[in-house]
Amino acid sequence: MLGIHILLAVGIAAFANALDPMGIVGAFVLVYLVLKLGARLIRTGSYLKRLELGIGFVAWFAAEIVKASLDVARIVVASKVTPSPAVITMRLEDKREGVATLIGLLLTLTPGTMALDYDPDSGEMAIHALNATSVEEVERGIRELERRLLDWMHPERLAAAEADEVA
Amino acid sequence: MKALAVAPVFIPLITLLIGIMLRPYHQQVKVVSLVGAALLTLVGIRLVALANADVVLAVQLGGWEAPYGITVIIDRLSAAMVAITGIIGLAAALYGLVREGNPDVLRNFHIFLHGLLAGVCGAFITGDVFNLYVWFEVLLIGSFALIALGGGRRRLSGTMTYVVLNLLATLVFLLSAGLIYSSTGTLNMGELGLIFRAGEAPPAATLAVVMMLVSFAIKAALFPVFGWLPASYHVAWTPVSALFAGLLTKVGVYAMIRIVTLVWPEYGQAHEVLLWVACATMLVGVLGAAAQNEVRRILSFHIVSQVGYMILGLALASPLAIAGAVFYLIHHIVVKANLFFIGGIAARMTGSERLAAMGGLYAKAPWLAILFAIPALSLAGIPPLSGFWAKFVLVKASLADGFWWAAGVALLTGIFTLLSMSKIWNETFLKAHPQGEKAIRIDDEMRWGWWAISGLAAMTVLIGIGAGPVMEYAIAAAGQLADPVVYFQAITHPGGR
Amino acid sequence: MLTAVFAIAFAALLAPPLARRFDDRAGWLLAAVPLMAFIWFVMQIPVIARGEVVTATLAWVPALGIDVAFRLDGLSLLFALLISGIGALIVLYAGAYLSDHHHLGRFYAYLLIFMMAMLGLVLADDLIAMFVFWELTSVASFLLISFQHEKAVSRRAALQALLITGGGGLALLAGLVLLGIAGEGWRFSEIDIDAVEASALYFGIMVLVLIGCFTKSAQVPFHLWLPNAMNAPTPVSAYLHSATMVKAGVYLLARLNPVMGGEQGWSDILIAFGATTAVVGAVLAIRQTDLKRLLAYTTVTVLGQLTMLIGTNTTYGLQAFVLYLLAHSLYKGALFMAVGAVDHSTGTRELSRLGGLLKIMPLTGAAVGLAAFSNAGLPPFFGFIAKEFAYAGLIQMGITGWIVTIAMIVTNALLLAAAGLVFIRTFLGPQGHYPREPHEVSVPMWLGPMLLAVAGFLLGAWHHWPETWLVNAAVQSVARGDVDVKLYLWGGITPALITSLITVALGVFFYRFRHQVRLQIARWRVFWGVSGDLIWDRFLKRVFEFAALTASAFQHGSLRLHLTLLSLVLSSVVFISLAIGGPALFTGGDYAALNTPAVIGSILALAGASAAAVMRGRLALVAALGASGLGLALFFLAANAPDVATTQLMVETLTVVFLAFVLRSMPAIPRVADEGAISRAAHILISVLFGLAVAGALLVVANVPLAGNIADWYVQNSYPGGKGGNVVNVILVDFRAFDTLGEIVVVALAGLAAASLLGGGQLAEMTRKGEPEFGSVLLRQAIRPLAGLLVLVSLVLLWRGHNLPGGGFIGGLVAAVGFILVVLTFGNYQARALMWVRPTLLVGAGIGCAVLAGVIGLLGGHDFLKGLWFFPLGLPLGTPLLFDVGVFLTVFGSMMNMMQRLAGRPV
Amino acid sequence: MSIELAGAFWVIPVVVVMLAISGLIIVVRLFKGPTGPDRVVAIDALTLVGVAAVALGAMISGQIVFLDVAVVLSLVAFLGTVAFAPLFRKSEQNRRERARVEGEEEAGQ
Amino acid sequence: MEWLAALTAGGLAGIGMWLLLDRNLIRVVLGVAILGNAINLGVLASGRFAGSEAAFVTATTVPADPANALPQALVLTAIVIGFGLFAFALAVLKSVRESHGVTTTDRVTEITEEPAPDIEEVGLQIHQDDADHHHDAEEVRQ
Amino acid sequence: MNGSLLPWLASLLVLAGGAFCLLGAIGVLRLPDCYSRMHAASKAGALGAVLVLAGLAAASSGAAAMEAIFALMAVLVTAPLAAHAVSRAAYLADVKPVVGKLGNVFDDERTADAQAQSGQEPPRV
Ligand code: NA
Ligand code: NA
Repeated sequence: MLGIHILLAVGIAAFANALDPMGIVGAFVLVYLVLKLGARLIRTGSYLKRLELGIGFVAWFAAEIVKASLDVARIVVASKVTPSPAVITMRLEDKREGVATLIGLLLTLTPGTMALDYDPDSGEMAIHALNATSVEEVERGIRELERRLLDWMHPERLAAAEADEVA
Repeated sequence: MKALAVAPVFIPLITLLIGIMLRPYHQQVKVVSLVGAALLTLVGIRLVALANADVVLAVQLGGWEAPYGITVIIDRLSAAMVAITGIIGLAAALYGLVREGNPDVLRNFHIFLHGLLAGVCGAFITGDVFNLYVWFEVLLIGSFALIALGGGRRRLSGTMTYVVLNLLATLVFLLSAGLIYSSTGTLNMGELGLIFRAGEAPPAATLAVVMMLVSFAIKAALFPVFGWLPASYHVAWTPVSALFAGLLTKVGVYAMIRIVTLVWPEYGQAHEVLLWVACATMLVGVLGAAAQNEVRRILSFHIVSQVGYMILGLALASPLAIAGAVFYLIHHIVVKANLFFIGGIAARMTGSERLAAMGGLYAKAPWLAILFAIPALSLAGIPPLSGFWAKFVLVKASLADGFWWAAGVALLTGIFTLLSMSKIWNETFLKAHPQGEKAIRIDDEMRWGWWAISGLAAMTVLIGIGAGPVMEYAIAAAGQLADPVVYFQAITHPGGR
Repeated sequence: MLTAVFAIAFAALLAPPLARRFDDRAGWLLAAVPLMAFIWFVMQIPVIARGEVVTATLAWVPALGIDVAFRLDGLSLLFALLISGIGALIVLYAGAYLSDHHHLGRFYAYLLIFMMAMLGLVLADDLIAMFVFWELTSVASFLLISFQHEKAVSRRAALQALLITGGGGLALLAGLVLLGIAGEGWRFSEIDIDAVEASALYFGIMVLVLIGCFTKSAQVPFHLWLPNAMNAPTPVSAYLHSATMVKAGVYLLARLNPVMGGEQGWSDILIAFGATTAVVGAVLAIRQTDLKRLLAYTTVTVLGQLTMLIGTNTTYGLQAFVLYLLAHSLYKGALFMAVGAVDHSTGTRELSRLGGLLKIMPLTGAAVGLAAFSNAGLPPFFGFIAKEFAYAGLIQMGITGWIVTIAMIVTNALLLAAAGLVFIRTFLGPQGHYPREPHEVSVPMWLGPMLLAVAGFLLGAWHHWPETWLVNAAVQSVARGDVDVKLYLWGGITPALITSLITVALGVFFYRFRHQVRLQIARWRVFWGVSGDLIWDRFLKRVFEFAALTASAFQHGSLRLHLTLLSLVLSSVVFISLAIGGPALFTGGDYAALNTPAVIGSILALAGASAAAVMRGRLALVAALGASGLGLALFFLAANAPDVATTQLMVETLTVVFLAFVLRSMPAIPRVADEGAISRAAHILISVLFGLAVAGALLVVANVPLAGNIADWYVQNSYPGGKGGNVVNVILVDFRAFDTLGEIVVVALAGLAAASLLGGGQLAEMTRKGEPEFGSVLLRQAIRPLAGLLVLVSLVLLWRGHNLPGGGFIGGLVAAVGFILVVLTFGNYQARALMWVRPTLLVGAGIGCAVLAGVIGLLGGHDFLKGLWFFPLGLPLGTPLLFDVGVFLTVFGSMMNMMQRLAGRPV
Repeated sequence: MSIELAGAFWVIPVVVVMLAISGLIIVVRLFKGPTGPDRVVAIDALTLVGVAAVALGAMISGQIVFLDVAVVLSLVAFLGTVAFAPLFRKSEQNRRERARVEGEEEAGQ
Repeated sequence: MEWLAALTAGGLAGIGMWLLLDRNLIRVVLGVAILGNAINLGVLASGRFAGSEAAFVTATTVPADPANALPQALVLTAIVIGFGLFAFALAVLKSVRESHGVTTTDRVTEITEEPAPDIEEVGLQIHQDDADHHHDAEEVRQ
Repeated sequence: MNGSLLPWLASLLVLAGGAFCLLGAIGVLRLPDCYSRMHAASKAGALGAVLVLAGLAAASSGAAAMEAIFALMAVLVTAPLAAHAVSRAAYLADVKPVVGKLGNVFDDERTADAQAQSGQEPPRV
């Protein structure tokens, strides 16, 4: 579905003679709007949900990166702040290797944390934190990442959670 | 004709290719190798025949005119070198048909042999400086593979020295090729020659050429930069040493002859330096040999001293002297390779290559003795074998130009050569084997090698007895080198002869 | 003549099989060949005696003006007769003498080769052809002397003879070449005598030729090889070392006498050396107790006398020379053969054990008696006439002559005494004590001595025969002008006759008081000290010591020293070239402006390299190297060379990977510093010099404006001609594809060579799970798609390379990086399963594609590597693309091959 | 390739200087070490700065071909960095090994 | 920029030579690599750095001031060749270390100056390489 | 939107990229151990490169911009992977991280392991 979406976007961008990133992004948004409008008609609801979650995730993640980058910048530049690194482990919710890899890479990409190791049997990931004042703090950040990622990957999970809430 | 001009590279390449593809099938690789070498020899002979009819084969590869495209050009000298390369390759391939030993290593020998031959032939036929560098590298990597062949601590040690020193030399060559282009704006040898002969070469070009000659001198093992040769040649497997002894240093000599005759046809400063270098090379090499007590060490140092003769011819710069150098080149490749082959067979029969531990072959293997005597005497310049004519022409050329001391050195070197050869003869053949006759091993494992050494010995005799046509060829080749009008024409008028 | 020489050579080839077939009877067959030659020469006697010459020419090396030109004149004929005549007898004799030797065939062969060479030598008119035969006689002599090769003394003697005569031969070669140059011709008969005499080279020619002749003819101080050569079997001694080979030197002196003899120096030298040799030989001869050695030293004496006689250059002297030559050959040949017979029969040659053999060996004894008389110079033997003429010749010379005459008298007297020893001591008197029961020898063994001895007698008694038929013509060949030849036995009471009488008296005295004489001579210790083999041994020792010294200067076995020398030579060559060019070389450059990335790249490259130079940890080294390469890539990029920069990056990456895998099994480098301060300083100095040299050379060269318009041509023709927008790539796969072809062969061979060197043992060692360092789940998960991406990118790079940065090299390297990642993470097995074809096959296929791309042009009637294009569906396909695919495959396959070997864990 | 960069005349020099300083600082770390991984970190940082520099170069020269180099660099730099991993060794093991080799050296002299 | 290239190449060459002259083969091999880089730079400099853009053309346009493409092609060739040779040098280093146990050059070379061992010419002893045979055989089966 | 904003955005991105590169470099120099430095390198450094590439994408158009984005994504994929690989290898090689008050959770396990299987390789996952 995503493929069709992109294909459409590229095609429209090309049609509009704007085959560059901005053009494609614009076309992508355009297609999204069209799909959104016709969601009932052509039953693209679940796809759009995922797309929205994904975009949301990316946006959130980008913001996290910038935020944390500034943190790191502070540590690096400030002469007085001495970092307090730590190595901690935490058990992942989803032990599948693919998911763990994605989480590992993403948490490595966010400043402040870095995946050191992962044991697929126990589902434990060792993490190096650049400036950890408490284990909980680090864990909370990662849990959030994990949650958002899993939500994106399994929208039905989210639906179930909502259902729980309703219940 | 177009195919024939590239055949000297093409045939070994195809052979190499088939060898790589057939790698797991050891016997087939050997057959292919033999066929490839034989074909190369035939092509070489055909090229010589053409050259002898005063045809200079010149091809612009890819059809791109000189100096933009690469020129392949085969004149008398190149043709002769290709033919000799084929013959030595064939001899080595024959010798390499042995069955004893690790089959994988034997198979690899045949594969690398053709890699080496491709490089050597490429170097002989190219008319482009950078392309020459490339083919030098091909033969270099081929030689790296070959010298290490069979492994073992000792061989590896020699390989290390060989590799490191040759890498340095090759880098110098690369730099000088760059400098040639930088200072003359061309890589085409013919054009380079024209620029120099017209007196339009800037001093920087001279520097570049000098640097290039130094790198060739290292390859050719001239004084004082020959140290790598006797430090490594004696560790390789016999046919490998033989190939190296016969061909490799001669590629350096060939390149020196080619470049020097192109850019400096008249006797000058550079020649004077070369003359001194040649004499020192002859003397130091032959003295070094006299101090050795192992067959291949003696022979290795003799390579050095003999190269001195060829450079002497080049340095004298007269047509006769150049002819002498060319004749020497042809003669020496055959003779020196053969001596290494025979040394290997003798070592195998006696169980050692230390002179002290050898002996008894005169009685047990008189044919081997005769086969050794031929190249050994030829090397020492004993008539009527090939080496005599080579030496005679050089001595005559030196004396004719008044360089009596150079002639003296050449002759003195000759007597020392005779000393070394008779030392090997006495110790290996005449003397009884220290462990008694029973220690001498005679089987038919080496029967193919016998074909090789017999053939090469026959060539030595033929070149000697039939020196007339060969000398005529060499003189005509020197004429082409001294006055390379045809060479220039072939390059400046692509497609023409 | 040619036939005679070739027939003998042919007989030599036939000898071994014949000897195998017929044993010693083969000698009769083989002797027939020289005998026929002899007969032919005899038949030429009338022709030559008429003053004509017979010539025969076979072209040899026309390009150098050298032919096998034979010319039979009086001198040649004389020698030819001796060689073939005595030769035939010797062959017969040898068959009997060595009848039980299992290498008789080989012996015949050597003997006949020698005979052929000797015959050629005396017949050759061509200087060089003569020299060829000259050297052949040395070689044959070597083989004959060392015939009993199991004996160390034989080997030593053979070597000694070879080196001395061979060394002389080389001097002779130089002399002959100079003679040819000065005399404007390569024929003895055509040499321009006046030109030679006028030439500045005259002295040089003379010295060189004399060295050659003196070594061959055993003149002092080169005489020592001759007695040692007596280790050869007796037939050899009889033939080579008495009758023929040693006479080669004398022959050449005689042959050149007309050319060189015009100057006084020639005569003086010949007489001085000849006289000394004669005296030394005679004195040494009388000391000997071994019959054969005794004869050997008398031969030295005679050779000296012959030399001296040529030096006289007088009518009588030259006649004496010819006579004496003939006489000596006859009687010495006879004596040697007879001594051999005695040795063969009695088992000893010691004078003290011999005696009274005449009764047992009457025929041999008779021959010896006749020969000894001739040797002693008693009338009416031929030897007498010879001696007589010799005295006459010397006396003709005046004062010098008289002085030399005294030498002659003494030596002749000693010879006479020696002859007495041989005959009287051996055959007369009481029976000796023999190791074996003596008996008369077989026909072939006594026939030779007998015939020769009788000939000596007959020629003396009927001396007008040789005078008319032989001597006259020979003397004319030797003399510079015409000489009136007249032999006589009785010429009245002449000074010569008186001298002869004194000689005989002195000789008898010497014989009578031989013990006292010997004792007296033995006291001259100094004399023995300088004349013996000691000098030879010492000389050789010194030579070998010097050789060892030279060798050790280069054979130190230290890589560093080799490199130091190489580096210094390179630097100094550059510096000298720069110094010759002067400072002007460095000024007036047209430099492109600096740009910042280049500067940064430069700094990084240098910094990284310097770090590598001083750090000792493996990782630090590799990291520094990596940084350096990165800097270089930046520089390349700044120089607008994106393809080069990319290649550099790829190569640097692979360098780091390979280095890391090779170095992991190695410890940190223990010590970076050199041992001492001086060593360190030298190390730095050499490096700095080398760096300066490279920089200097580049500065100079970059200082000249770039000549030519090649670069422009490539840009202009890239699209129209090469159908590609990436000029660099078009050069690589089309304009200069031959370079690239060679290059991929290097890459292919490098992989195969590494594999061959490292063997396959370690290949299997690699774990199925890949390298432990890459065992991370995260890596395993992420690398698969990443590697896929890399392979994809590599294919794109390959495809677009003709127009944009990329191409076969870069593509192949990127693909290799992708696969190396797989190898590291999942191990070799998975990687190979993924690749489904072994790297070597890829390499082969790659070279195949490249070659095929070249051949297609050839098949189409174009040149090799001609680019041919066609556009199916608008796609630009062409042989250069195929070529690039070949490059891709080769590079990729070879990198994989290397990786598999280099990454293997140490055993 | 057309580049539209506002204030390019000062932005680019500033960034060039920034990258140059970054490079130099990283090289200092590369030299200092002290452990192997430290140097590898430096190499990693250096390649990333290199990617930035190449991109900047593309901007300066206006040549898209530079960007190709950046792509390749970013892809293969990974291998260039991780390949060092086999060279990491436990410090104790390192020390012992060095001692052994130095001992051998001395024994050999 | 030419002089910068010349000086850089010279500096690299000097450092390369310094490493080549080291007693340890590891550093010698690194020296080969660095020296190779130096020379490559030198060859590139031989074409001068006059051009203001990379040498890329299209069907219709030819850059006005392109860099000299010829030495670039040459250097590219040289880089790859140099890498092949370097890889072999590494193989030498590896096998020297494995068979000699040391990488000190003088100690490695001293063995070549020893008298030749009694040889069983053909002389190609079967060493660890025999696995290669199996390897090939296995590949034939595949 | 296309006309005037993008060049400014591009400048901003490029400047930010340069700044982050510098930041990463300083971090690599200043931070206490290799793990911390890796943070600086792989995050600040990667961010720097990514921002410069993004700036390039913004400044250019068409294929160039697309390629810049491709390069950007390549950096995003490989940078964390490299950081992980290197730090993990360092960890396996027993390079001790400098840790604050929270410490290293593996320390205790390590000690136990070492006692249990002395001389063997560290545990692998
Ligand atoms: Na010699
Ligand atoms: Na000689």
